[in-house]
Amino acid sequence: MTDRGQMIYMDYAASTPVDPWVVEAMTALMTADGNYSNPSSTHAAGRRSVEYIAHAAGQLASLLNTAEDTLVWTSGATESDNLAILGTAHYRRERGQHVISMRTEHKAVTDPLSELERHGFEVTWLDPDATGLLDIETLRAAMREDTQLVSIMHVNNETGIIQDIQSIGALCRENDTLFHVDAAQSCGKLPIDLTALPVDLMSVTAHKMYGPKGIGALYIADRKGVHVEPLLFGGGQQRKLRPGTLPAQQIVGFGATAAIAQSRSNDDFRHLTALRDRMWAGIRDIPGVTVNGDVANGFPGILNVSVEDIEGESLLLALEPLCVATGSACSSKSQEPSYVLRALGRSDALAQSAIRFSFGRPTTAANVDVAIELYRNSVDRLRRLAPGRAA
Amino acid sequence: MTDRGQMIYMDYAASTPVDPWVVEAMTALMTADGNYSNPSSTHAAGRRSVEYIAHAAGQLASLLNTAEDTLVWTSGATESDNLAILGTAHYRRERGQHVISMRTEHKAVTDPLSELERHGFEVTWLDPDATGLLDIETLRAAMREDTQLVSIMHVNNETGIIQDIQSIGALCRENDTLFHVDAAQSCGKLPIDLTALPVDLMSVTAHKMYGPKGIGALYIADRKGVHVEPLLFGGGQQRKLRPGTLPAQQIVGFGATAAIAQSRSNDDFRHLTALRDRMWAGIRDIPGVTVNGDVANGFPGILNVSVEDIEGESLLLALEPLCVATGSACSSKSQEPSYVLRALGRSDALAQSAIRFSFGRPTTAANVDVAIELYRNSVDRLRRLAPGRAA
Amino acid sequence: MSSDPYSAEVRALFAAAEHGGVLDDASCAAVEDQGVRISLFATVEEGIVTRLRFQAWGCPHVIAAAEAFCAEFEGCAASDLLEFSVSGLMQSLSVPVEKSGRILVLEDAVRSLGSIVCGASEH
Amino acid sequence: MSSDPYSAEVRALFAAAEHGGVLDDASCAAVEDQGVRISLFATVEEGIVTRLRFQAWGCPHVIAAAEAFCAEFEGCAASDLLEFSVSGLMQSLSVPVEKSGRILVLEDAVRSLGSIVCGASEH
Ligand SMILES: Cc1ncc(COP(=O)(O)O)c(C=O)c1O
Ligand SMILES: Cc1ncc(COP(=O)(O)O)c(C=O)c1O
Repeated sequence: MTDRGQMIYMDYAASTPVDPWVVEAMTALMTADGNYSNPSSTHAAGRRSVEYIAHAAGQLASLLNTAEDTLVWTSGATESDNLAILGTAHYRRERGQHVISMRTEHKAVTDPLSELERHGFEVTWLDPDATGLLDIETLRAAMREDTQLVSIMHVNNETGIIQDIQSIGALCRENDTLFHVDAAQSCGKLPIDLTALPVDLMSVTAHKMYGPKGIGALYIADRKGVHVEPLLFGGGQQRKLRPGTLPAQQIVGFGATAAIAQSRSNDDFRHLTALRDRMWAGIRDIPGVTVNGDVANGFPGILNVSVEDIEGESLLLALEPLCVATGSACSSKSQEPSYVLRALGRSDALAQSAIRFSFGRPTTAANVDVAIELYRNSVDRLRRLAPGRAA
Repeated sequence: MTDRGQMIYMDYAASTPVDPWVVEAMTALMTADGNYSNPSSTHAAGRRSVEYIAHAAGQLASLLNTAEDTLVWTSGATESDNLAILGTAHYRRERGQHVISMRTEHKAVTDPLSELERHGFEVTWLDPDATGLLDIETLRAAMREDTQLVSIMHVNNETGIIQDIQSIGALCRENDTLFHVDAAQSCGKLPIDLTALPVDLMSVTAHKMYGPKGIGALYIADRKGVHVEPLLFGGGQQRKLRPGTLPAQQIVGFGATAAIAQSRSNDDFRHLTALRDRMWAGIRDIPGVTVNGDVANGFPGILNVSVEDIEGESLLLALEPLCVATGSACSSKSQEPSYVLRALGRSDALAQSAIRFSFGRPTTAANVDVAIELYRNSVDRLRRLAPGRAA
Repeated sequence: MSSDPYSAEVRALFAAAEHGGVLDDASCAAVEDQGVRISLFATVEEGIVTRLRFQAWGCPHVIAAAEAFCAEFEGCAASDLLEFSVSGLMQSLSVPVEKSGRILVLEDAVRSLGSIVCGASEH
Repeated sequence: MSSDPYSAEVRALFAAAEHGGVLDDASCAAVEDQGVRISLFATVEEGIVTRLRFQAWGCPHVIAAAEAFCAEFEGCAASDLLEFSVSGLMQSLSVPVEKSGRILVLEDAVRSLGSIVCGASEH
């Protein structure tokens, strides 16, 4: 079980391996004959680091179809979400202290919003429909004069549901409300055109798209009224929005990751769709099995299924050597059923039986077949082991 | 000039190359057959990441002689400084709103302190003596009932001066004042024993000690009253002090960096001392040359020299292909003379002629000899090019 | 320091669960509490528990504990069931404290089984 | 996009500075302003500037601009010095705006040199 040789990794929504080309690009920036210089230095070595970083910014900007100077490097989507939410809220305090979000957002969004609540802001937490989707009319009804910010994620990390950020953004523009999108799960996987989209702030992170952990970015639209106050203060890097020595190897890694994603995302999407469809076809006839999300319209990298009358933790152990998640990776250390699935209206019992299979570039059809067999056998075995309800 | 082949890098105080062993350890955590899993995941792959991170924490803890759970991973010393200063100040607001620091601190300390000033805190900015050293009596005189925090760096990044953190800390303890130390320049280079030192908070970063950029740590003493409020909110990682997916490869890199430093720091120190002494012996007879700092008692990795009647920017260009710094890397993009050297009492003219030579493991005596020759020739040439004062 | 929430013993007991199942013509005790459901089946001959089986719905520690109990108590005196305590299992299986409530459901089930089989043999 | 603050031309002019130095028995104009010091030396024969030399204390752009001026104006009419403007050099050397004040010191020095040599030849 603990022999890694046997592991089948199906938790790409939690994190991904780093593409070998990306590792190579990063290594070149670290070693003694590389460009390890501090990009804040004015000498030739420092300037070379600056050029590498500018190149990487161009790669990420190209993936998102935006200008390089709309991007601020951060340590990941968690920091980007915090900078977007706390940074805007304080900057726009005069505009109003009402913020709208959803109950199904990632903790990296809900926790800074709760922090705002502790500081006198009011947050309206919208519920999704049973598939996880936000009804635009629900949002319209919640909009107020003093709504300064709406934060809705693109692809949900537990269910894969894709929100209609185009329509949500359009509604925000009508109301002079800023729109923040956590795109940690969609960046590099779904087309994102920031020149066309009515989005003001977008959080992205490299480690969900075959890049390194610990590097992310925040897109800040070059539009009147869009600005964030920094959370960190220091050497003045990145126009004072986010100081600290720029981690050149991480940034160059993210840039290379973006370039690869741009050329591969269509193929990836087809690959993931085939895997997800194969998996679902292989288990959908199990009595009591249901999808959390929407197989037809969700992001195909994620398939989240619950099954009646099965204890989730035992299911997870029975599935080894399959590496999958219950709920989100971030909350899976607690025994509580996922708050995201509860918001979809799942009972505690169904929610806690949920398993998130998430697929990636390295996943094969053979891996999926093993997963199908393991899932069927495990459900079967645990059901046989369980006493009847009326026992 | 721009051909890297010829460059001689003498800016190790700005950043260092990454040790090849460290790069190897990091690579192993990124690729598909490595341990790229999200350490928040409960499955076998995630648990393995957790173990790697725990091992790295042990390595850094051992270098600093502290317990692993006193360390919080951050994105670098800038974030550590901010977390220490903003995090404590708000937590201890009731204790008093007076903070003491020095004019010679890094921007990563002075900028968050200025932010505190904007929020009603009072900061006393102490001046050093002419070598950069803090007189303990100056500190004693500034201490007040309501002084809740003192922040003084260990080794100054521009001059290499070493503050007596043992005595400063002892004075802070007498006054029930927390003591934060920015040890970005000393960690892994000078002995630091956190079990013995009266230090409550210490910032460290990997990229000044042959580790990767973008990873640091904050030491938070396990002592009553020592606590920081988080700056970021999210998935609950690191006991909620600093959330976000732990960047396993960066942390493992920092751990390996610490282990290597532990075994090498004595040799490094001897090596740096020989280089610094050689350099100083080679230029000290130039008329009008002075040291900023203290050759006898400073950290030998840094030699900062000013020279009369020389324009600093032209000197820097004349020194190419030598990569050295004027002032600190972080402020060197501005044309202003270093505020650190001004605080030492240097005139604007002397301060702006300052060149910081900083040496590292890869620096050779031959490199130093080239630097000596370049420096002598450049000063000579620029002096010949300059009109007489009374022209 | 291992971050694995399951000891090797728990993993082995959970994976095999050789005593999982039902016994016909046997005494049976069933308890449901703390979100855990346990049924125990026992055959007793001359005051000796000859066979034990369990059914369980719960986390791996619950299933492992039920299995461990069955393996250990086959062949013991029926009256021993009345004295059964989970504290030994809690230790040997390294059950985390927050799960102790669930494991106590096994204790209830075993004692209830004990009363049934001892009561039955008294007749 | 290059982050190098110096163009190749500035680097070359600064490195060579072939016209750095003094001329004996020549006209000389010296200006000190904006933290910059420039001295210019010229010999003029029949209204033509035959030789130019400079001394300068300042940033690389100042030194490069002084060198470029000398190289360009050797052989020109002395009266041209009176019309000298740095705007061409500002462009060709890509001088950053924040440094324009310093480069204007060169303009002052050249014009002052012009008045001296033209005044001298008028006698
Ligand atoms: C939707 C979403 N937002 C934010 C995050 C946090 O990203 P990071 O680990 O880069 O901080 C994650 C993943 O953990 C995520 O899935
Ligand atoms: C003394 C000191 N503190 C803080 C920092 C900032 O460190 P980092 O680049 O890891 O944010 C540096 C270096 O840039 C430094 O020298």
